[in-house]
Amino acid sequence: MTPYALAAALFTLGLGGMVLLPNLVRKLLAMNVMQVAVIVFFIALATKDGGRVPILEPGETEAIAADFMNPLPHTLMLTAIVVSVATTGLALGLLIRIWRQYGSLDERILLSRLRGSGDDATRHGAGDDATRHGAGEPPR
Amino acid sequence: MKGILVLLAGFALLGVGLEALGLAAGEEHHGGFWNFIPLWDFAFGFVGAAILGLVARGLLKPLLARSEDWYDAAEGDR
Amino acid sequence: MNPLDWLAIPPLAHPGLWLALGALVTAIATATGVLGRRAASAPGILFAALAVFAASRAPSGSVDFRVARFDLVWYHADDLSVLFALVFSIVTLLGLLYGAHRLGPGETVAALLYAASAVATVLAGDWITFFVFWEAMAITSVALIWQGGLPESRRAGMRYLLVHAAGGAALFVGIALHASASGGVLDLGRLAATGPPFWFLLVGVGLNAAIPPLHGWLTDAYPEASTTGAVFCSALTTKTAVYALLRVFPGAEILVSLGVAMALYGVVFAVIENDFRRLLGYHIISQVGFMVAGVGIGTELALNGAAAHAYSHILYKALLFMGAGALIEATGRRRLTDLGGVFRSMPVAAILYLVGALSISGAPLFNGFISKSMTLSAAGEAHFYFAELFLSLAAVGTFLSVGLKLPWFAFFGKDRGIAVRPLPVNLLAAMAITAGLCLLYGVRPDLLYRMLPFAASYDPFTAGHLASNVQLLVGAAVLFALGFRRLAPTPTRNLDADWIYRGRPGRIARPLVTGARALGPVAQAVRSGALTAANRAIVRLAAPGALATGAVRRDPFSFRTPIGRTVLLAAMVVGWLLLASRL
Amino acid sequence: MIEALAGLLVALPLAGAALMPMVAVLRRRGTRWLAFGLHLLTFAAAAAVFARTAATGEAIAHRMGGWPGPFGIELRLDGLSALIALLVTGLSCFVASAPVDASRGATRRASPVREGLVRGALSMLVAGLVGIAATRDVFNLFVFLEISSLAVYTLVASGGGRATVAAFRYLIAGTAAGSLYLLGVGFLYGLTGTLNMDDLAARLPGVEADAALTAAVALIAAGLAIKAALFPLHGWLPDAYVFAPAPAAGFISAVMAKVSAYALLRLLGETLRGIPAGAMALETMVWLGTLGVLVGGGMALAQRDAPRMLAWSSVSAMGAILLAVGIGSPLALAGALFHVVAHALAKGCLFLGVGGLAETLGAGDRRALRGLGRRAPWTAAALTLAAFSMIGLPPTAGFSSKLLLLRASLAEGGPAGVAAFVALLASSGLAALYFLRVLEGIWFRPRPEGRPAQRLPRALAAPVLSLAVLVLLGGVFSAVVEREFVSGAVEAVAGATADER
Repeated sequence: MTPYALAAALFTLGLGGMVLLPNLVRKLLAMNVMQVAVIVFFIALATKDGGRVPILEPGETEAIAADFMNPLPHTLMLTAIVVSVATTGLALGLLIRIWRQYGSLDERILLSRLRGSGDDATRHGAGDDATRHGAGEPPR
Repeated sequence: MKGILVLLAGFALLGVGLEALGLAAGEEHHGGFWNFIPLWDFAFGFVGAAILGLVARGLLKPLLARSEDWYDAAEGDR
Repeated sequence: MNPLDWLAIPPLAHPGLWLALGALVTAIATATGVLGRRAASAPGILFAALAVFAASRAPSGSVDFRVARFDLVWYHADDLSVLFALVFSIVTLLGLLYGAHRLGPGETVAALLYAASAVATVLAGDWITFFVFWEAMAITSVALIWQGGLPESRRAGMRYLLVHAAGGAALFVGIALHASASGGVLDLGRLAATGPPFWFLLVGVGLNAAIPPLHGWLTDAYPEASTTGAVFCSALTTKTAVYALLRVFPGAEILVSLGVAMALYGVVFAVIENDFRRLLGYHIISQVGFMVAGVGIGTELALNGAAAHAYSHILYKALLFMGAGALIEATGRRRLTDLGGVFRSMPVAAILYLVGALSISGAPLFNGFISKSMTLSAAGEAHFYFAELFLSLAAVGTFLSVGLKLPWFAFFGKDRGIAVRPLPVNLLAAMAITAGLCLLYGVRPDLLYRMLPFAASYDPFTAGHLASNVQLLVGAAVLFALGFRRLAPTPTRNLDADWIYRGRPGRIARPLVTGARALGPVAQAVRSGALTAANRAIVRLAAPGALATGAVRRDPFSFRTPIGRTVLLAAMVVGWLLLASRL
Repeated sequence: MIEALAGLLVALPLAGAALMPMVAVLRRRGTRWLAFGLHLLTFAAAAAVFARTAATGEAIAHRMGGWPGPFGIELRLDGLSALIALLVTGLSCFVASAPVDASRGATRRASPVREGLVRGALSMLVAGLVGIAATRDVFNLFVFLEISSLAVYTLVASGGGRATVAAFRYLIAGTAAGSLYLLGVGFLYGLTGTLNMDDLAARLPGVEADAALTAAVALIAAGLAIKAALFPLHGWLPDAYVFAPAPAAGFISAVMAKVSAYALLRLLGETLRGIPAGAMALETMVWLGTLGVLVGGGMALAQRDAPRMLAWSSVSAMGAILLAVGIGSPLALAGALFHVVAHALAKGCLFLGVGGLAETLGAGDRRALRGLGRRAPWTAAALTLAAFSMIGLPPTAGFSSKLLLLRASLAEGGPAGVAAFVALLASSGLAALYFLRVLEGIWFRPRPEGRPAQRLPRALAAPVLSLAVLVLLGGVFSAVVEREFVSGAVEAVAGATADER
């Protein structure tokens, strides 16, 4: 039961963090905790009392399936970890760009900025392309 | 002030008289042995109040008393 | 059929229904402007009177209806529940009368709903209904505390809400454990005082009963409520918990020690308290301790004593809080150190307060005496000698601080020449009626005894009982007369259990508070969003040009909600599906 | 032979995703045409697969790596999957034909890195979406979901500036969705020991663990509902659609959420059908979809910014599609799928057109579109057609799909059906209000003084026009569309479930 409780605790923690923490880096970390919880859950599914790693010992010729832990969840989780790493990497990249652009990683501040500049005042990309206003268009 | 003292003395007499009345009527008593001590409740009322006052003022208050805005200061960084 | 006989038909006999109707009528009448602000409590008083009438003749029996696969018993009347429903209704009526000169619509509605929830809680016949109204009571009482109107009321109310949410969670877990252990039996009946369900239920109910160390919310929040709000608060929440204990855990011995501890704890803290409403709050804890101990003793006499004491307590504690409120209204001060010598300026209120003080102290011929000595006798008869001794000690302490210290330093003592505003008639009338009830039951205890759940007979007016009480009070009075200078209040704040969440440890839980605060803007957004939407829709239809010309400049619909809210909503969808599929 | 095409459908764009950045760095000018060719090739493969399934009525299956089922991952395209694949690959061609920064003016060219990144992400997105449509393995579905999501985050973020924030918020919501879904898959695997949808469907009726099964369904439904932007889980959508660069926004708004809706249909409507929790999830979806239709429409009406208005109307449209999926009758599914197609074409057209114009003008205010009718009548006509389709006016595809949806909700009856019917009608009314306001500006108002001339770059104008023509054709030949495209797809789902009953 313990690993499931751990998974549940981590998942709740991650979920709560994503909901409550306004700082985007912390939100991202909470998201990672949540992903780890799912991984723990899958691994817990695979375990078995007295189960072995599904690799034959040297000299062993016969394998009895019942002795082994289920290897499939582990392989699945390898893929899930890759996905998680990719997502985190992309997210960190985005965060660097957000930081450069806004100088803040607090979602509340960012949202007020998004709103404050108004949707119709400037279109997106004002930061990397300030010349996008058409000729003769006075910036409003 | 004098009136209050007279009042107290009157009530004290009433207490004594009622206890005597109860004894005379042969009412049953329950409880610990102390309930059978004559005029126990006078003593208990006096000593009990003294103990409570001592514990509260002498023991708890030095430990627990804070300035009135203590929590405001503690929560100041909200 | 006499029109009033309709009130004897179960759906209409539910006093909570009338209180809730009163809230509805008040809300509609004030919102539509039919009723001015000044008369906001008028319909409430009328409906509370109806509730009192309904409760006084509520027929025994149960009414249930089926929801999902549960039979919910929303009306379960027997002697015990009707007793509480009646006194709740009475105190609601008196409280509304007391505050009639200053109650606004919001506070009236909150008070009526709070009382309605409390009444519905004690009339609930199963755990689910009980739980629903129990939680409703927490929410409505917070609404009432928030009506105190000060920033500190808001913050204390928020803390109160969080603590009660935690208690509600414990209660819910307890109910769930009990239901699964008993195979789905949800009737509100006597339970064994063992195992996890008991502990969870004890924490959940004990929090509302303010059993230390779960009492911090009470002394934290009640002094911050409005003068009227405190009257309702003092009467309802803790007594509902006493009712629950009476119903579910009669004879659980652990309650004896808990109750005795409560009684002494409240008294000791009251001795060093300066804010006089907080002092009275500590005495709620102390007095509830008598009732909890009575429940724990568990004999018929003890249970009768606990129920009777709850009934008496509601009346005299309401009277005391009314007196405290009158002090605040007349002087604008709330600390003993700021007061002194106002007896001459407000003698009527002071004397009425003293009636309450003598009641709570157990002076003969007042209603505290007839119920308190019942509990003490029961303790003696059941051989809980030390419980009896310590409860007597608590009674001494009660007299010391409520009967001697508070009136001495507030009404008598050093005259500080405080300017006193005259008190309105309705306030004094409510106090007088309450004091009259205290005296009435003190002189005619049979009026109360015949409503009690058990048939055990008891005569409080034996010479021994009278002598014992008179002697105790005189002894304490003599001590006070000798040493009152040492008991003088000081302008300090005493740390108590609320330090756990207000002091340093509380910072660990700060994210929880942040989370709860996040709900505020949601409600605000829904409200303002809906209003603005309606407004803009009208503008669009009536004057399409207004938008184009910039008459409506700000665009409220370009808002963005934090992305965490999407995640939260997803979690709620999961929760809903889990719940809905199981029903 | 044709079985290999099923694998190729995923492999081809995936290879493209790896190839594009390299090609872009080496030889930028060719990248656009290479991408276009690749997407066209994928589309051809999808068309071939679709034609085969439509002709034979049988699915085309491919086992990856030659592993036998149920161990291997199975790709299988039945009528429904093939329709989705056809739609995705087809629309990707329109977008791929446009330069990366089409709307940023002729003088500005994307840097090679940017070119490669955006083109690669688009390829990856197509691979992920086609993969979702094709796979029969629930874990593999998760992988494809995340592949497509990663690509979308990149595409949105390529808008720069505020789009980065939108992309990050999308990423948080999307990954939370993925985690919820994956957890649900874990429950399913723990209960049945299989990940194959057919095996699951076969084994689940014998599973007794009630609570765990409920949890699985709830988690999967909630996870996919975020990705499908089911109200009230649509928080990520408006910003992501509005701030993404116009070509990307055109594609994303057309297919992204709809493919997740497809996944919901596959799992809840097919694999998990018959489980009480699944029925409850579908019922909840009907109600939430109904709410979404109304709220999305109302919010769209309240917007002043034209792309934002389109984004909110997408929330409304997703509500309509998902409520039909929730109803689940063959008629409703036909309506849902027709609406998927019609809305994809029309919304793609609108986002490419309006979004592109807004970007060239540097302003999204719908007043910026005033006078477009005189300046660029063809573009204006195309947008008008697409708007008619969004409202549901004949003779456009939107009319036919709305009609099907209305019929389906009426046939469903009950409070949910009636509510859905009323909401759908009301949403048409709302859409009429907000689109006619724009159209009135386009056709009857003069261009404001001091405004720059609006003109859609030719590279965007071509897709806009062709999509509008398709919208019109879909409406005129709606009977053909329904018979040839939709009915086969409906049979793939409803037929299977009918067999079970």
